[in-house]
Amino acid sequence: MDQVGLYPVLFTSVALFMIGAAGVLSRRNALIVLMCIELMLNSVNLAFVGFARHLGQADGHVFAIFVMAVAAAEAAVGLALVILLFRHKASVDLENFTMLKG
Amino acid sequence: MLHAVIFYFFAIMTILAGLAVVTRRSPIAAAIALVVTFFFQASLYVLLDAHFVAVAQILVYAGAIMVLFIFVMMLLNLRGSDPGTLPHIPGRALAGLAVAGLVGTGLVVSLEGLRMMDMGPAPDDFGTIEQVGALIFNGTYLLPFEVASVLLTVAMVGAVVLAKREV
Amino acid sequence: MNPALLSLVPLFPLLGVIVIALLNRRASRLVAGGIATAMVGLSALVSFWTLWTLVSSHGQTPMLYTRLYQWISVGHLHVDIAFLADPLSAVMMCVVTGVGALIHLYSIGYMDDPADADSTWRFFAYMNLFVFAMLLLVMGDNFLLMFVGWEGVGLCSYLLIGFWYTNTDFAKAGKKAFIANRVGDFSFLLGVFMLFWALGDQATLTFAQLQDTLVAQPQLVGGSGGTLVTAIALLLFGGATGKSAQIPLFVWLPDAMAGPTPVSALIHAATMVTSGIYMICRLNFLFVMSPVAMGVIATIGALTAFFAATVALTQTDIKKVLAYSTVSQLGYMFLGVGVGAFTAGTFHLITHAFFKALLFLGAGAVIHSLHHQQDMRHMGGLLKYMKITGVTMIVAWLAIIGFPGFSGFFSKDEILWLTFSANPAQIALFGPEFPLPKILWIIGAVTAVLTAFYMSRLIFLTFFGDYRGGHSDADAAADGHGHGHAPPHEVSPLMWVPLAALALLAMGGGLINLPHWLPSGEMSGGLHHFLAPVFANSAPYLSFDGADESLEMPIMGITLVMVFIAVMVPWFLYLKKPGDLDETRRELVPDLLYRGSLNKWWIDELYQAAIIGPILVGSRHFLWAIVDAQLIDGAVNGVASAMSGLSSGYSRFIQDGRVQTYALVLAAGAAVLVFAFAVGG
Amino acid sequence: MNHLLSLVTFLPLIGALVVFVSPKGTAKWLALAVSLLTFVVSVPLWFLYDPAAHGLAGWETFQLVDGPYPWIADLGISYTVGIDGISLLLVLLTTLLTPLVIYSSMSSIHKKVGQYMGFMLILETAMLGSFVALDTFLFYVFWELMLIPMYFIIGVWGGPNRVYAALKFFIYTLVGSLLMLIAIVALYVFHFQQFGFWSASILDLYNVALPFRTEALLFAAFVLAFAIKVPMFPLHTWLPDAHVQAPTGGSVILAGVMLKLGTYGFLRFAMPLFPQATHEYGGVIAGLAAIGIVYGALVAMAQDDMKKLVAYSSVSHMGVIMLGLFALNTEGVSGSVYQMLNHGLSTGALFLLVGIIYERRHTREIAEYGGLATSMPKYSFVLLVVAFSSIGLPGLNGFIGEALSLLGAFHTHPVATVVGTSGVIFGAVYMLWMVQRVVFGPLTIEANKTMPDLTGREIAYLAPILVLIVVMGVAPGPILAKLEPSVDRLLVQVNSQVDLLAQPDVAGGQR
Repeated sequence: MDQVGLYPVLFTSVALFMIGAAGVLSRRNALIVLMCIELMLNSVNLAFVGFARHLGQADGHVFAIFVMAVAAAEAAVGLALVILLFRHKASVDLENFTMLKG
Repeated sequence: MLHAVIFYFFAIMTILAGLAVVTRRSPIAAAIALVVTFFFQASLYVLLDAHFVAVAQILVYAGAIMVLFIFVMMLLNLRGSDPGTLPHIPGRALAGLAVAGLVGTGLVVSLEGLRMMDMGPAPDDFGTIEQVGALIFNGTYLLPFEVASVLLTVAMVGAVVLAKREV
Repeated sequence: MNPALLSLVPLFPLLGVIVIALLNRRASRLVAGGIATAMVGLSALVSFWTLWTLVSSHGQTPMLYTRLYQWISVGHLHVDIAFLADPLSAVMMCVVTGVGALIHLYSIGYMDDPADADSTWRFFAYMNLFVFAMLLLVMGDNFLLMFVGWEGVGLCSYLLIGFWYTNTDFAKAGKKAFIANRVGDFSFLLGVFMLFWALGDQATLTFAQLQDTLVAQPQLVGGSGGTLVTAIALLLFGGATGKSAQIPLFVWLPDAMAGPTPVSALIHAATMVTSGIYMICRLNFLFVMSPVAMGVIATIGALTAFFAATVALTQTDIKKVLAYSTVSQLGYMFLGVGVGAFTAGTFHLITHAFFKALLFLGAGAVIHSLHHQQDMRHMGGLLKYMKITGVTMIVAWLAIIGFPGFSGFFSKDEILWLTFSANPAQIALFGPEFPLPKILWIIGAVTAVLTAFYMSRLIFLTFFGDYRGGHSDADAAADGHGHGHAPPHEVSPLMWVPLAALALLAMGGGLINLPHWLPSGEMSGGLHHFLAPVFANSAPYLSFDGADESLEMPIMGITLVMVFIAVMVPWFLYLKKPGDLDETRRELVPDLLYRGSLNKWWIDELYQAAIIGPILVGSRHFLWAIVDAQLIDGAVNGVASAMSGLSSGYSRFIQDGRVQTYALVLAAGAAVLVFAFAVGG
Repeated sequence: MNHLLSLVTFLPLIGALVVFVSPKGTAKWLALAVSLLTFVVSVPLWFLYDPAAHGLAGWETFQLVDGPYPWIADLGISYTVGIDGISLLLVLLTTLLTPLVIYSSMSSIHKKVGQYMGFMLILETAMLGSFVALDTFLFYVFWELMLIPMYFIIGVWGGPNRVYAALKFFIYTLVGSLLMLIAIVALYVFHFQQFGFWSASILDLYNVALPFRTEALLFAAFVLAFAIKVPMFPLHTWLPDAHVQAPTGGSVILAGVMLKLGTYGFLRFAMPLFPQATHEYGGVIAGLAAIGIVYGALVAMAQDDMKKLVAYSSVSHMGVIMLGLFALNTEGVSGSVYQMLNHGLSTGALFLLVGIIYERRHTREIAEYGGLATSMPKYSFVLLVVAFSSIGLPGLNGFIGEALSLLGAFHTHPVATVVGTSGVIFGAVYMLWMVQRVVFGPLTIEANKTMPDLTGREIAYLAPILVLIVVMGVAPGPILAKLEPSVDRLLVQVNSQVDLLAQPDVAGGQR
């Protein structure tokens, strides 16, 4: 990895992060939105690992593990919510859920 | 030199898989694309000498979370999103890209102080489970580890309460 | 005479007003008229008593002064309600109350029209109020009290002109009079302000103090000939033009004939219109300090005289002719006062009050007996029917044209001579050497000729020739178009007694100021000696040596001959060869001139188009509609609608209930922050 | 420490509370009784106030002071009320006009009479409070309190589109007064910085020295707030709408007293607090006032609604008052205060008269009337007298105020005064034109023939104003005597700081 350097890793991480964000904001299907959130969290992990490797300390890996834990919890709750939404309006299309309208 | 080529290959494949997740119309296809992304990501971890994290990535993400997703999709027996309307809102996609891009470049630019080029060879036991385990259990991360476990239990109970049918 | 009695003079008419007003409708014509005339008569008595005290004292008691109470005292301004009677005021008081009393007596007879039965009390109340206001003007010892009278007479003329208010034109005429006076008062007020502040810490509005200060320290107002004193003088003169109907503010006088004839006699002949001349005589020491202003006054006076005379030539309404003749004679007085001949101006004012009041009252008698017929073309040959009115009117006619021996002759010729012989330096409108006096004399002489022409035309059309208005009963049925009235009859004694009295005054008026060339011993120049102390301060500035003595007689001769010819022409035209009036006039006088004179050179139309029209249209369509409504209100409402637009826009785009939009906004905020910190460093 | 002033100020408020509660029948009589009582209680103020006994500094400048009771102690805000010659006269004007208005609106207001009377009394308290308050925050409270009842009076009992008018009136004045609040707080803070202790009383704030630029800013804020209230030329468009929609009683009080608060504000706050700015920008304000005079008069000519005509005429009259005020000499300011009283009386009477014929014919169009002199002689006489008083005919009250103001102003702003004096002509034009179309002329319209003349009640509430119009014209002595010492003291304050500036203007330099 010594020829590659940290920048490419960071660029991949940012790319993944941007794709995830675009997906979260633009997709109408709730499940896909949740997946894109997973994607964004992954990109963060990548950055952590990249820095860990660059600085030669394993702390980054510990953080990556913790991020995975949080991601799991978040996915569980998120899916529970999606089920609730589905039960409410038999659809997961977020456009139908605008009850918050001011 | 070979090392760099492999790295770039896996990096590009990860990004393409990520794009696939966002662009597939049906959630099933998106889920599979996501699994593929996880695998490529794991390989990137290996290249970065983060062996334990790579394995954990496969086990936790690909194994557990994606199974959960597939399970829920089966439960809600979605037959792909309804045909008529556009699956996504173009305007907001661009906005999302712009915003995330802004954040990303902002961060990367602020790092220009670090000497970025050569990382030098990693020590032999770097990234193995022993090192990470040592760090967590007798090092500084013991408390966060315990908190993470509490978090997971709470999430589990929450998910059950939310999703169970009224009795 | 105890000076405190002085305040009785104005108080009597005020008492009259209050009593008649309280009696209201219950006072019949005779009762109200009686009270009114009695009150004015009483104040006339006191006035004559004052005059007698001053005359008999031969200069020992220069003036009588009485102070009632302090009116306004703020900062430098200390003004009292106080009356003074110096020779000038005494003379004016006697004219106002004397002629006033006669006119009140006359109007008891005149207002016998049953239609006005229940409003005659209002008429007499206004007349008394008018005399009260005029006395305030004449006897006030300071500018503000004089101004109270000044506007008070304006108010009364508004009420009296519009007396028959049910006719909108009369009401409009009253309004026009008041507004024209108001324009004059605007300039008068500015003059007073300028004078007040020019005097610095010796600021005073009392005439006596003002005279002492200015005579002692002329440099306060920039010394004689200074621009400041000229500005003050011209502004004050502006007020006079408004009140005494000179160019450019004379337009209201002809329309003021809408009021009953006694009103015209009292207000528009004898008293109110003379207040401008009184003011200038009262402030002679100020006006004399600015030759330019004197020049302006004299020139405007002469021009007004000439201009009004040209218009009077062709008027067919008897009262209009007299109205323009008044404007013209006032022009004479201003000419006299303008060249510095204050005594001559006052003398002409007095004689004019007598014969013009007589002319108006005579015309009133004629109109009254012809049942409100004012058009001269329907009169003629009235001498046979109305002996006394005819004779008195002829006396007045002889007086006004300046027939030797009558009062008009002495006063007018003295003005003309003094104008001719005035030293050009004292009216230096176009520079000290410019022979302005000679030119003004020429205008004056020509006007005298015109006066003779239109007055003779009036007399011949009215009293001589054959009666053209509704023949006697016998032929009334025959020609059918006649008015079928009874033939004109002589008026009741109530009306012709004042006429006779005024006729005597018109004849004997000249005695009070006989010219020096007449061998009359100490009688000659009576008024001149009497008023000398009042005009003492202006004397040093004036000299009348422009032409040597010997010229006076020949000049008088020339004017007399021209006047005689001017009398013969209408005699020949209207009596000797009556023929068709229009046809003879057409080939004699170019048509444009005739029509111009008939329509008073379209002055009213000019004012309407140039000043009144634009103001009305401008204010309605521009000021109110555009500036007020669109500009200001538009701006205010515009701001309001912009605010509401902003808020609705916000809620439509951002507050749309979709979670992702909120997420985007959140992310955007975070991004900006991160970027700021990252870049900002 | 006598409490007469506080009693006078709060008596109407107590009355209002009682009136709100009392049944409809007795409400109006009770309200009348309370307002008359307030007037009776306020009369001794005239005799207790001794113009001679005045010191030049500190508390002596004001008399009958109801001492500083701490209100918000640690912020230095206290309840202090007191009067000098000027506020004494304005207080008396208020206590005189209110009973007349209540008595006159007894016949014209039929729905919810209780509330109307209650609001009128609250309004009276607010106005009295504003005139007597010697603490800026207390003044501000009363100043804002005044808006609420007026808003309801116009909003509830007004004409067709009363809501727009009431709203416009409310927002216009509120915007102005918020700016004023900012300025007051700023001044209050500057005072603390300079003197180390918190105090909101006028007298302490009078001797706060400010750099010129700050002083100009604060002055601008105060001027805007009061200019809206006066109203001055560009900010006057709320007045005609408010008057046309307001009930008769409302517009009499609005024109009679509330407009005076604008000029009183200049007199008590804007000018003495910021002497340098007053001298610097006096010319601008005088110019605006002169434009206001001519503009108001010209636009009044174009009106065919009587109330709008009178509204624009009061814009013109207030212009004369402002011109006199900024003459900054004894004659000008005394004339201007005297004209405030005159305007209160004559315009108040004009609105009452318009209200009388509005009650009979329910129209304000001038064209609808004509020839009232024959059918209503008494009414025509009163209208004529009041019209001539408002034109400023010498012998009546209008002349003295106008002449003195213009005389004084001529000395300091000659050009503006010449323009302003021309207002005298236009004043005569629109007023006489209205009088001629309403009173004179033939009696053509049928309805006018049968209109009853003034009833005893109407004469009762017009008579005091008529008597005052004549008396104040013939004998202004006593009022001017009460007035002049206070005016001199004000001028000492306004002209004092400026002398320091004899040397070249130290713009922005800390003094």
